[in-house]
Amino acid sequence: MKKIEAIIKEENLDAVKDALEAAGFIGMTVYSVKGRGMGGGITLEWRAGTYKVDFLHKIMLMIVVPESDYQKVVDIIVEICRADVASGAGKIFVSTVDEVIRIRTGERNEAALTGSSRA
Amino acid sequence: MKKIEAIIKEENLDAVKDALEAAGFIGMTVYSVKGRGMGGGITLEWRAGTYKVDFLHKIMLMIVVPESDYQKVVDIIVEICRADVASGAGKIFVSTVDEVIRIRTGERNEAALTGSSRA
Amino acid sequence: MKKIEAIIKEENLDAVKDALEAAGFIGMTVYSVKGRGMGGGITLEWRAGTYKVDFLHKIMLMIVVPESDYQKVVDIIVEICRADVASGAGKIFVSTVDEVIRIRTGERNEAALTGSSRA
Amino acid sequence: MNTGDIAWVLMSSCLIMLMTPAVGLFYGGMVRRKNLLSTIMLSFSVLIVITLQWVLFGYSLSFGPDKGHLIGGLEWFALNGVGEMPHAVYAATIPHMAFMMFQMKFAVITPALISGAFVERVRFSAFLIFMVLWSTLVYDPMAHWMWGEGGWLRNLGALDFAGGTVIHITSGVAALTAALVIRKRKGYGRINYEPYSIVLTLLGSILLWFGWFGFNGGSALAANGVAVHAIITTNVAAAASALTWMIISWRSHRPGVMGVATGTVVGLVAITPACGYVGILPAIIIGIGGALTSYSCILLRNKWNIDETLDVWACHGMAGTWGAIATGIFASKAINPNGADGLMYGNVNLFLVQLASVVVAWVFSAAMTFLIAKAISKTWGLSVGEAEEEVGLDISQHGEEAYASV
Amino acid sequence: MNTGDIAWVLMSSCLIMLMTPAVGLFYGGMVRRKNLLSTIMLSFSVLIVITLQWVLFGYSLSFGPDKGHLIGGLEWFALNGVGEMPHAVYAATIPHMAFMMFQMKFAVITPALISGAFVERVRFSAFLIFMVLWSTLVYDPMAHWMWGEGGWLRNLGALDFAGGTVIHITSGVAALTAALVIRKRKGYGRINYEPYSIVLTLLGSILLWFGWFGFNGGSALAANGVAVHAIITTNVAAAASALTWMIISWRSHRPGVMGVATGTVVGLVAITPACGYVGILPAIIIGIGGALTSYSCILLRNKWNIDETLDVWACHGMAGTWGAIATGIFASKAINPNGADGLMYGNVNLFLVQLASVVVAWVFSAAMTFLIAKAISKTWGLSVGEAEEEVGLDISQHGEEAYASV
Amino acid sequence: MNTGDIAWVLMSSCLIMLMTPAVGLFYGGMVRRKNLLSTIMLSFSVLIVITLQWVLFGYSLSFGPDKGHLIGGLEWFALNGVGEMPHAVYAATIPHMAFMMFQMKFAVITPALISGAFVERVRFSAFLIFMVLWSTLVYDPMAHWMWGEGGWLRNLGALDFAGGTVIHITSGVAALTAALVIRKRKGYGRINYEPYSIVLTLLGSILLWFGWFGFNGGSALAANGVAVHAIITTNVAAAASALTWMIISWRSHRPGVMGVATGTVVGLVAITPACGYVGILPAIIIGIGGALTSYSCILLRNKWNIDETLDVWACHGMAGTWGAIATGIFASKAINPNGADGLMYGNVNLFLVQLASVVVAWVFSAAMTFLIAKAISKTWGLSVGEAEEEVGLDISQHGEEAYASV
Ligand SMILES: Nc1ncnc2c1ncn2[C@@H]1O[C@H](COP(=O)(O)OP(=O)(O)O)[C@@H](O)[C@H]1O
Ligand SMILES: Nc1ncnc2c1ncn2[C@@H]1O[C@H](COP(=O)(O)OP(=O)(O)O)[C@@H](O)[C@H]1O
Ligand SMILES: Nc1ncnc2c1ncn2[C@@H]1O[C@H](COP(=O)(O)OP(=O)(O)O)[C@@H](O)[C@H]1O
Repeated sequence: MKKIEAIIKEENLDAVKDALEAAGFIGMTVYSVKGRGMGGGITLEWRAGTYKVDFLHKIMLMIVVPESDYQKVVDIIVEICRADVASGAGKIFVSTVDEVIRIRTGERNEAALTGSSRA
Repeated sequence: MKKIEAIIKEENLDAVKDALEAAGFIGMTVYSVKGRGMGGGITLEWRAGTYKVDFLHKIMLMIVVPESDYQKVVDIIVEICRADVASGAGKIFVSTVDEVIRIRTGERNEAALTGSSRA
Repeated sequence: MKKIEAIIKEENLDAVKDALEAAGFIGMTVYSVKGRGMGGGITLEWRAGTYKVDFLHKIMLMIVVPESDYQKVVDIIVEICRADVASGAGKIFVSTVDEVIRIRTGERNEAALTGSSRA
Repeated sequence: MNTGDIAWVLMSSCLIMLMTPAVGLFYGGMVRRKNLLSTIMLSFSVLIVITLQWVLFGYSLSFGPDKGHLIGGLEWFALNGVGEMPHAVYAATIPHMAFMMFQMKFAVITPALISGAFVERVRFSAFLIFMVLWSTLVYDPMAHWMWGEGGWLRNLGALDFAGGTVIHITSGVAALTAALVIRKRKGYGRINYEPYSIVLTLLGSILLWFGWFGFNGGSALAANGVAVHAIITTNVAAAASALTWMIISWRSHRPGVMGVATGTVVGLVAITPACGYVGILPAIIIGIGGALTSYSCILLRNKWNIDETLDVWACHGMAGTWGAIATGIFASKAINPNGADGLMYGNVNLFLVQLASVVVAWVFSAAMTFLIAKAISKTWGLSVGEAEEEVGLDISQHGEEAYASV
Repeated sequence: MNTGDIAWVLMSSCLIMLMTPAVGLFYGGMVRRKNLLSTIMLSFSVLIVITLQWVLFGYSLSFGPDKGHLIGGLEWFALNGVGEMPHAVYAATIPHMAFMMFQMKFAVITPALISGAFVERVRFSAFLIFMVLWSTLVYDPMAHWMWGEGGWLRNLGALDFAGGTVIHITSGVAALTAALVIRKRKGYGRINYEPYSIVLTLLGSILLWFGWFGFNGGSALAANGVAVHAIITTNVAAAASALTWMIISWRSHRPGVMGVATGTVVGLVAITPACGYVGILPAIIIGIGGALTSYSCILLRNKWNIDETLDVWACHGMAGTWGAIATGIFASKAINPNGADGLMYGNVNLFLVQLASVVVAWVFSAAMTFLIAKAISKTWGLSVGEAEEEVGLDISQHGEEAYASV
Repeated sequence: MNTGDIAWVLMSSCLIMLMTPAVGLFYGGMVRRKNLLSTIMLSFSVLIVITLQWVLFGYSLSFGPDKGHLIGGLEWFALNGVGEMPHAVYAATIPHMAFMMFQMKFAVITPALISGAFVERVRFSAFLIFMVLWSTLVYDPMAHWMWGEGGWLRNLGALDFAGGTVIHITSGVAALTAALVIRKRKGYGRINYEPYSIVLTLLGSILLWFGWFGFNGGSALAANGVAVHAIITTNVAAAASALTWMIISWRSHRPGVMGVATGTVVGLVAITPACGYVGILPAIIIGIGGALTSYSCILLRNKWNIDETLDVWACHGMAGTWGAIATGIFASKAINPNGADGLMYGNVNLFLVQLASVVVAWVFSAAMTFLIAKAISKTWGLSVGEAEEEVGLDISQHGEEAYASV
């Protein structure tokens, strides 16, 4: 199975989520991160001086899918977020997951990633 | 070495932590995430309209252990969190870590995961 | 490519960031985590009783680099954070990334990690 | 009428108004994030609902023309007959309406205090029903007995300057009783329910302290020496109690902020019945005694294993009980000629009357609260389901989250 | 002069001062985190800038010696001639300066209300320019017409106890107008802009409620029965409106905290013009009507697809309109002999005058706001660029972030 | 006695009470999250401890029967002899107790201000010792000299309407001195200590502005024209200073919210000694001057490389110094007949006396603070260990965290 970590803009989360849902990818995990790409930083103000903060808020969307599906997921994310031509559109990292366990049922791997046992 | 990423309910963190500690797994990292499994979403209210928020707060517990131990850790987590038969019990992802470095000592890999050099 | 996950002290983030920047590693992602190493916990107070909280705030710095660079990045981080001899200096986990996609351009892998296409 | 008195009573009413949402903030910081809004909302909704109950019939029941020393009549329904002219007995120098307004804020805060026993698993609708019944069936009669013209405790000579008995004992005892009826939170005794935001609790306690000056100082119903005195004893008792709590917690561990915030509120509670009747040193003693009492009672409640979640009983019921009794000990006519002398000044009578009023408040509140809570529990249902509890009341009861954050 | 009256008016001024930053908190909780500071800052900067505008010339334009029933003269520039002696017409028992101070806080809060239409994409500098022009060209004349000695609406006999027309209608209509000039937020209609902190909004609404007692009660300009009455009707209308909003939202979904906070503010707005003139039951009706009006208008505004971001028009403009009209219906000389009888008491005249004053406020505010906003938009630019919007106004306009957190 | 005056002084006392925790919030937002609670707690604990010190002996030392123009006697220990009857010299129309209460809040806030120099590494217990000694050995004498009957600065004719010298200069100078004694924070000069919550700081500054009306307006000790005037100049100076700060920071970068919040407080400080004596335009000048002074002094302090962490010296000490001198320039008997004419009105004497009182406050506070801080540092220890600093004071000193969040 593959783990896809997509670092995207907050504004795009809803659209990405909906698109993934439409394609049948329901399970996912998100969290707030800060980051920067190849761009520079921003200088912020502190009373009479200044300081530099160069990270912007982003959303990390982490989704684990069967190997066969991962390209589809990547494509969906790229498709949606690319609309936004400005900088900071985001990055995706794909890595390998050895094992997945659904805690509730103890199912493993691909079975743990599908909704089948739920009914 | 294996990296175990367990996404569990906030309520279960203490119990999982204690159980892991009892089994000798002290080092770990946690952070707050939001996520959903195969379930649907929840509709929330905004003044006179409504909007949909479908993620619930979860805890990501990340722990890196020697390959030999990982099954034990997975079992402990499943054991504790499974008690809770309702939905959203959580998921565990296991992947491979190539290298571990303890910054303080510069120790690498399994040595970096044990407490030995501390004394 | 390699993903480096360094769990470091908040105080050291700025220095690490600057050192990485100086060495040409601009893109990175950070987020707030809590964790503990091999040390024990801290007992906190709740009105007339007490409770135990044993995690301290740390920063997770995640940076993906071409395989050839990862040792350099690890060295820089260790170098900076090691100055601080007290406990809790941090840990680094290195794992393999199969694929990197820059959303804006669709570039893949090493090309997605360099700034070249930006100009 | 006296414009200075009116200005002060109006201002005091404003200050007390702030206290009810402040209770919400104080409590809100103590629960888990997923119940933060719902906890504040319990207090906020009391402010909304009991305001209406009070102007419609609550005031009339409490202060209206006496029926058999037990209850006021409904003659003043919808404030009919309550106007600009002062009511000679209640407050001779301000409009009757101003007295009504001032008392409204007392009626409002009392059920808000009780909400601390319900948090993290109460059905919002059930709490709304509870508060209306409780306010009508417990608070209004109790207020009449103690403060209404013709009320039997008032006639007995019981002293309660600003509501130690009527407000804090009744609400604290009600909280304990309610906690025995509503089910415990899931995982009680096993899970650590970490308070989400001590900063919010602290902010609440700051606003409570601020508002309490209106609560106690305004109870003089005039801008006079008694009002000044009441504010000073209030301030002193709060400080003494907070310091005591700090020291106790330091001895066992470290001087926690949550503890100091709690100690402050406990000191304010303890001095409430006494503030206009006792001197400075007694005020310090009352503060210290309040902290010792409530601290021990929290430990006790923990031992009893009762999920009276935010310790309303220990902090309000027991500190209020101590304050009411202490009034019987330390009250002095030298401080307030309209008061009475206490045990320390050789008057056993007041002490006994105070004890009696305490017992009455305990028994009446416990019995009535039990009936009301039980009735709701059996019919409408008091608590949410386990799934709703787990998702949190903010989402399940209000469809919202306190902070939007992925 | 009367010290009680002075004490009350001073205190009321303090309370109202708190309201302007409270608007900032109320609004601040409704936007996304990246715009939180900038939203609060809009209100806070009004407090700073209009304070100076007012003492320099705003007060003189509004309340100075009348010129043709349309505007005050500049005779009182820099408060020249405004001193300790009371102004016999405006407030006979307190220093003229106290009246000036009280009115200052009204002038300050009005542009702060409008800021809700601009949030999340306005240039900070453009808003500063806007507020100075708007306050000078819209608020000051309008205040003169309604409240200034010689003002033509005042002469007509229009009633506006505490600013329903002058403050809430003008600001609400201005907000709608401004929203038609400034560009929408990026992604409007597509993106869900989740409010970042309902707790902050709730805190804002709590402080608003608190401050509104000074707003409405202080408008009696004396510590008398009218002040008492105004505070009570204020409280009752707020409660009735909040409860109504709770019920409406319950029917369609769940009783949200954001809704109740909004309902509270709407009730306070609706009763503002009426509070010193109407009885308790009318106050309840006004509160209920306010909630129904604003709720429907939010739906309407949504349907119109206008990005009037925080619904100032629906919550202030429309509730204020309802309140002004309701004053023409429910006002009663039995409540306040200095007022007038309304439709319910057989007086059609007041009703028509109220309608007229509403129309005047609508037309005048809409026309002038359009001109001002358009002029700024064409010259200086009203909104930030898209990149700046995306990074957020906190960083792009103020170089800061609300919370430091990696 | 005058009920209006009592109402106003009581209300002012309530407002000032709020200021001390507001200082905590203001400072709390400026530190890192791990020290947030501990920073608020420093202020909160002053409110607790100095309340008790004051009623026990602080008031007596400050205002009790004069001993050689230097200190009050202990005749009023535990407020013995301080009662309802007015004190003819201090405040003839309100109970003596009301005056005591009002002054208590001044005594309380002063050490809270100093805490800004200590944050992020002070031992909580050491700060408790410091504040008691400092209040007793620095504040109480200084208050006696300036305000006590028989005090030598008072006899000289020095003017300090609401504590510019007694409160702000002494605390600011003490902060700078203390910072020279306590060790720097770990990494000072190398690490960016990002303020955790500008929202909290802003909330603090809002409550400070609100409370300052009581601080300055209440110092008239009556509900009269001087009180009104003082509030207006206070408001105007705050606005002028905040606007100035905004412009300065805009020129160098962007108009930051932290800067505007700071500018507001600085303006309030600068006008404090002058508010009841100067006109509107001078108030604007004082506000502007305060901002320029403090801004430059922050830069200076940075250059000196002193870890006076939250710039108490620049913002209170230096703005207070400017205000005290400006009083000597702009004071006018036309504004307040009980005051004096300043330099601008041809009176060199007042100006010199003001300078003298400033020098006295500087020297006395610096010397005494150095002794006290050094003594604690050598015996008990002023700062925590490095490990405790790193974990943060919230956990290490109070065993808690501001926000529970994994
Ligand atoms: N090499 C990297 N390692 C880790 N995270 C990265 C890296 N490069 C970018 N990111 C993350 O991706 C986010 C979006 O990057 P983006 O600005 O779109 O990249 P680029 O400018 O290279 O196109 C950044 O905010 C950061 O969080
Ligand atoms: N495919 C997935 N990829 C990433 N995270 C997932 C995935 N499926 C589930 N999760 C995470 O695990 C959490 C718990 O999932 P859960 O609801 O227990 O799964 P299920 O309903 O499939 O049993 C979710 O809240 C989400 O954060
Ligand atoms: N085995 C582990 N798995 C996951 N995270 C770990 C592990 N060990 C340490 N960490 C993370 O690294 C952080 C720093 O660890 P540190 O205290 O420096 O380790 P040590 O005490 O072993 O030297 C911890 O706070 C925790 O977040």
